[in-house]
Amino acid sequence: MNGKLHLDHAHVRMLLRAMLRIRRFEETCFELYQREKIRGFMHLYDGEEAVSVGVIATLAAEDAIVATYREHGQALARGIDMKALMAELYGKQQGVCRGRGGSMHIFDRTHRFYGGNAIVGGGLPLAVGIAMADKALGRNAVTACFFGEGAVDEGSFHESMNLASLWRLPVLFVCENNRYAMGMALDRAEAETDIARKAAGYRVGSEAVDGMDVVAVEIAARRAVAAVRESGAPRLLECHTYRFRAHSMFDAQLYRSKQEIETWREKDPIRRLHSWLAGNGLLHADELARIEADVAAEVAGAVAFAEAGEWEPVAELERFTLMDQVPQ
Amino acid sequence: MNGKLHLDHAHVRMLLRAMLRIRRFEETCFELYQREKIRGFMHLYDGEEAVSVGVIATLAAEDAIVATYREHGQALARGIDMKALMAELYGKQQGVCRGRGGSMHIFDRTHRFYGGNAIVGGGLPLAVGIAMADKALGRNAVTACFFGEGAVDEGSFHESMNLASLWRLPVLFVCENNRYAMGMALDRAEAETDIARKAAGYRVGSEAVDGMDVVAVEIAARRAVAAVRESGAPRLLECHTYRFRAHSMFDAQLYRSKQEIETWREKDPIRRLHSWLAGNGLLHADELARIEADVAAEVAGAVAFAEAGEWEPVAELERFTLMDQVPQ
Amino acid sequence: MSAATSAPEPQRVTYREACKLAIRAAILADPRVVLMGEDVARYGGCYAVTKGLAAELGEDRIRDTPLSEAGFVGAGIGAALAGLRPIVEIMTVNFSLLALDQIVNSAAAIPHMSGGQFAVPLVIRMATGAGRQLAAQHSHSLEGWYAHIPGLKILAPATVEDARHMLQPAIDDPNPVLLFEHVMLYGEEGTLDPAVTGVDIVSARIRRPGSDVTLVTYGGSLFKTLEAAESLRQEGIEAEVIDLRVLRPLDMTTILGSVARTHRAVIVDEGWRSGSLSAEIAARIGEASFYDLDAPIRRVCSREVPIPYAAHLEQAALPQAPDIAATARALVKGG
Amino acid sequence: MSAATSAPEPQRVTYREACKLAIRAAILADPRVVLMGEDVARYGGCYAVTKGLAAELGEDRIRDTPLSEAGFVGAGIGAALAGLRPIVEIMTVNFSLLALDQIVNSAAAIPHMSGGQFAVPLVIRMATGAGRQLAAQHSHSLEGWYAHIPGLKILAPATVEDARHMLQPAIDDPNPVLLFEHVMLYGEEGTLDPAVTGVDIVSARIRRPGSDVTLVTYGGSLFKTLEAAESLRQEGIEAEVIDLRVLRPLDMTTILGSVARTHRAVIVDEGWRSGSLSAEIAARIGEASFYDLDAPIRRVCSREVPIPYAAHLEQAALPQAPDIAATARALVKGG
Ligand SMILES: Cc1ncc(C[n+]2csc(CCOP(=O)(O)OP(=O)(O)O)c2C)c(N)n1
Ligand SMILES: Cc1ncc(C[n+]2csc(CCOP(=O)(O)OP(=O)(O)O)c2C)c(N)n1
Ligand SMILES: [Mg+2]
Ligand SMILES: [Mg+2]
Repeated sequence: MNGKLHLDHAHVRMLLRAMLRIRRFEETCFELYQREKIRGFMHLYDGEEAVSVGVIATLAAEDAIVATYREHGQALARGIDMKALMAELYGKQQGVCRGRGGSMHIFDRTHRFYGGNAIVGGGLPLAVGIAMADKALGRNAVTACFFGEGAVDEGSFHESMNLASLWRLPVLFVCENNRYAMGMALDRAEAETDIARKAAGYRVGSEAVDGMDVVAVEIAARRAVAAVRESGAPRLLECHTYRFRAHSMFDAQLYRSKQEIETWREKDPIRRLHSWLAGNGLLHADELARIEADVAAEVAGAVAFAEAGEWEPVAELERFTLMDQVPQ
Repeated sequence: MNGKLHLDHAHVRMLLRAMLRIRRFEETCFELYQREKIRGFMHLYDGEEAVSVGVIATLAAEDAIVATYREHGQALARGIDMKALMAELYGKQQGVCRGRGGSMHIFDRTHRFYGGNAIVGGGLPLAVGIAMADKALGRNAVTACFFGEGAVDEGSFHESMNLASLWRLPVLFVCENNRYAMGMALDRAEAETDIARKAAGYRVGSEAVDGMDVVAVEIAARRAVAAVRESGAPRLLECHTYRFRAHSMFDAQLYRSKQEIETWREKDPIRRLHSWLAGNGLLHADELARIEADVAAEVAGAVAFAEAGEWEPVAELERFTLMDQVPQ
Repeated sequence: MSAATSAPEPQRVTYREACKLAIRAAILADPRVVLMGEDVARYGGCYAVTKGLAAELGEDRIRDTPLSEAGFVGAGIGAALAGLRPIVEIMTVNFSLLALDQIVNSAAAIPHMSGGQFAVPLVIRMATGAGRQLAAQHSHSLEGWYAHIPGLKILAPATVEDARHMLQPAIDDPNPVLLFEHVMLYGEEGTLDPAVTGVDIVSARIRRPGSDVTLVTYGGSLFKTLEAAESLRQEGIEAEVIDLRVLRPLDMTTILGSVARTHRAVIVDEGWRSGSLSAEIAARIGEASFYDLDAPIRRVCSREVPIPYAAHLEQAALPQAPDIAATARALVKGG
Repeated sequence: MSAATSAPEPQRVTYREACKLAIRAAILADPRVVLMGEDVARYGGCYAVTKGLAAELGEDRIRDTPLSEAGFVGAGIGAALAGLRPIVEIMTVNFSLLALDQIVNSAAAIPHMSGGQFAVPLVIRMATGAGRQLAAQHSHSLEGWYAHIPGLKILAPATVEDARHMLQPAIDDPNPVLLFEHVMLYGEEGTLDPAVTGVDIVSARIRRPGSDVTLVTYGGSLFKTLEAAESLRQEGIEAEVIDLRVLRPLDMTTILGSVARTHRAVIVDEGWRSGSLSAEIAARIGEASFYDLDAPIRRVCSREVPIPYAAHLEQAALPQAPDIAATARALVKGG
């Protein structure tokens, strides 16, 4: 663990707790999917929790987030209500998007959370525009734009990096490099696999970080966010990470070996932070138990909330297709 | 002039003649446009002749070309019949595309000339596919893909460079960097203006060359084509050049100064080659006069041919929208 | 400003000038409005609509973009989500296909997907249509095609009045609005009545009343249709000409009201016939006014071919006043 | 091969298996045929259509592409121009919007623009349609929308026989052919008759004869429509069900022939109603068979909304057998 961050006790416990919330929430989602309470495409973040937790810990309330279809982690780290999130996965009216979005399309206006985008690379131009608006309207905000390394293949990556750099817009591009885009290994998809290096083609400063180490991610992100905020120019942060589970709930994982997965599981960011804390006497066993109990209660509460939720009346089906006004 | 190329007399005269053919052809096009014989959008290559002449001099008959809407130069350098080209600009049945394409859409199957594409960046993926087919079918061919520096902004540049490099396809990407995309100066469009350097982001080898020096272009292109043919992998050649005239026939040129244009006119590739040849006693005055006379006659013949051409019957309007067979 | 002793004069302007007046006024009225697109600033716009505006309003408000249709349209959507009121210009409708993912999968979907948390108050302007021999990659009329997409509003101003006044309500609308300007209209002159300070973006307009047949059209075909109506008049046929103005959502009340009076309809649409907006209108008239109709509905559309370069082929591919008149005449005479 | 003493048995297969058989056979038959797309090789296809094929046929013939829809569709077009017979797979029709410029501005236009010098013998396969709760960026039905574009052919196999046999004629066709596979069909079982070794890509098929009303449909709505016809039969209404199979060009002969017998038509189309293929078919029937019709043409389409995630909302947005039956019933009873 990189100790340059001032690791006060409360902060580190917060990081651990934030990762555990995501992990436990998604474990329950997995079961609920088996029980057909959740449907559609669902992409779990298992193994990647350190990325969203580390990055989002450095953001302020006025900052904005653009995410992908694998965004439960970002949503929870950002503080989106777990109950409303679970209700959304159930497709209930009490869901954060009133059941219209589902797992891949989580939005939350109050948290400046601009989706949940299931078009790979589709969020990057949006992030450019959000940053443009923030700059024009004099808000001192940074937009953190999350995307997988697969999105780097798309033209939208190229166009967005250039626009953000050319116009000096405050975007932090966060590449969650988990080595696969569905079954496509990075080196089978990209001639140049060093993504941080690609940023040079747009004069965007970049850094790569161990995405399995939440403290390292937070330190790098803090530096990057500060640089973006100060300079007004974008930066790219590449987080090396791994998803422990299948791409989605429909994936036989023919493209990688059990062995490889096991090797990465050794680097589990939660276990890692926990053993480091325990090893240094910074976390007592009962503290962990208390966190786990809290989280379990929160998840159970979210399930109960979702179960109790109602279905949006079918009469409302077409509502929001055209808006009556711009929500403020 | 870079003398590393073996400058035999006939070859150098060919280069001069090839450039003059383009220049004189287009001077006539300009007049014909004023006289409303040619319509639509027409983009002249005035000042850029050394690029297509230098590059195409290095290609073999089995090689392929993908061009842009500013492709009179490529078409003539490739050996497309000037008469059929002019008839196309007139919109006549005897035109190379039977009047359906016009200035922006010159195609010629017998010369493996795959357009003429008026979507900026639209030709790059096509070049990747042509090279893919050539490789799969065991043809030892190189595809030369011409595009302006404006096309570099588009996502298709990014996706095509990556695909060609990843799959090791024999594409020579030729960037005609004339510093403006319509009125958009390169440094107002790209955060990183060194295009050859961008190629590094795709592990594509690249080189920049003085595009106003036809011999330098040919030498660099010969090296690049040989490398592509040998390695099977793509390369990028950036040619620094300038268009002396407006972007198209509708352009008040508010975005650049007369002074700038004059400075570049000093570097006119034709004048430059000519004075170098004359200065070194390699070209007699009467030789130039003979070439000019030949070219003038050829252009006049092309105009006469186009004038005499017929209009495609309106009954044929829908022909070729769906094809009956694949032309062989 | 001088004392308003006399009423302002009607103003002769081109459609191009009307577009420019609209953009200028919108930008001056609201600091959140910006125009962005390729060559809108220094070049002055590929159809010279924005000439001089950057010098007056600044390059932050009239912003040149790199050649990145998906990127800057997506950026416009993001900017609209976050509080600006952007106008994005795409040079020509064919190039908008490069940004279609952003338009359909983001702009049109986000308000609904987010359960109404976000709106996308964005205007996208583009040139459309044929007639300038620009061939198959610059000449299509896809506005009717766009009208298939829920979540979008589609406008097609045909008159200088609409070119002058439809932009502001489009900006004020909380939804993504696509505004199509036909390339052959830019040079057309018309009169701006100073008494008209705004128009709606809801209704179709009867541009010429008539009792024998309803001619429904929009955009670049309006004047051809009016010309056809004029020639029909000389034969004693009174055609009513409806200018749709708004292609989505359609104002069926005006159309059906007219058909209820004339009992016959011809739809004129520069889109390719199959699957064009003309089909939707024909289908809706057939559904709602089946028993009002005295004759089949007819359509005059573009021929189903990528628009060719040669003038005679291009013109043959497009709806023309004589075709419109002939179709209407056959319907009235035959019915 | 063993001696063919007995006739081959009819084979029960899923639609997914039929697609796979078709791809395998096409690749084995012609060295110029390659399949390329995202995750077609190692992953086995996002809908498992190509599972195992790369291992058998090699990764040159079943080629995984990076996430670059515009790039690899464009590359497919280039490869078709230069002598291959590529099959390009796009995972889902929504993603095809990223490649639309290449499809419309290049593939559909080049043969004509080049004056017939080049053909684009390319097949693009994609999954389409809703029903799996994939929400607004994975569930649309844009095949009818694509049918607007001249220069393309559009296919929508609904049965396992068509899934098995439409691919080869699509490959053999000199034009770009888009082939749409509805996501809800992949798991459907059907019987392959070994006597059928090929099908055309020209004609519609009457899947169920009937005399009282014509139900026109295609793709994922075929079985819902047959179900509706079955329930109508119990009420004494005999519905004829036409499976379009080919959405462009349309086989109007079959449709008009049927309407001439039944005098009533309902069109069922999972596309959004406004500007859907159903509108074109309604318009054409109205034009050609106006005097044959005893009642207005009706349409059962998707509701005009980005498809929502929640199951009950999604199902409410789509055409359903009871809606189809009710619409047909009202038409027959009321007419
Ligand atoms: C434009 C587009 N193409 C294809 C897909 C299908 N798809 C969904 S996720 C995915 C892989 C993306 O990989 P990556 O960007 O690395 O993110 P990860 O899933 O690894 O987090 C693909 C191909 C899509 N959603 N959008
Ligand atoms: C996708 C697309 N966007 C915009 C245009 C309009 N346009 C035509 S040429 C051009 C400039 C292209 O510049 P560059 O690539 O540098 O080539 P040059 O004209 O300088 O040769 C533009 C913007 C187009 N044809 N295609
Ligand atoms: Mg990944
Ligand atoms: Mg240029």
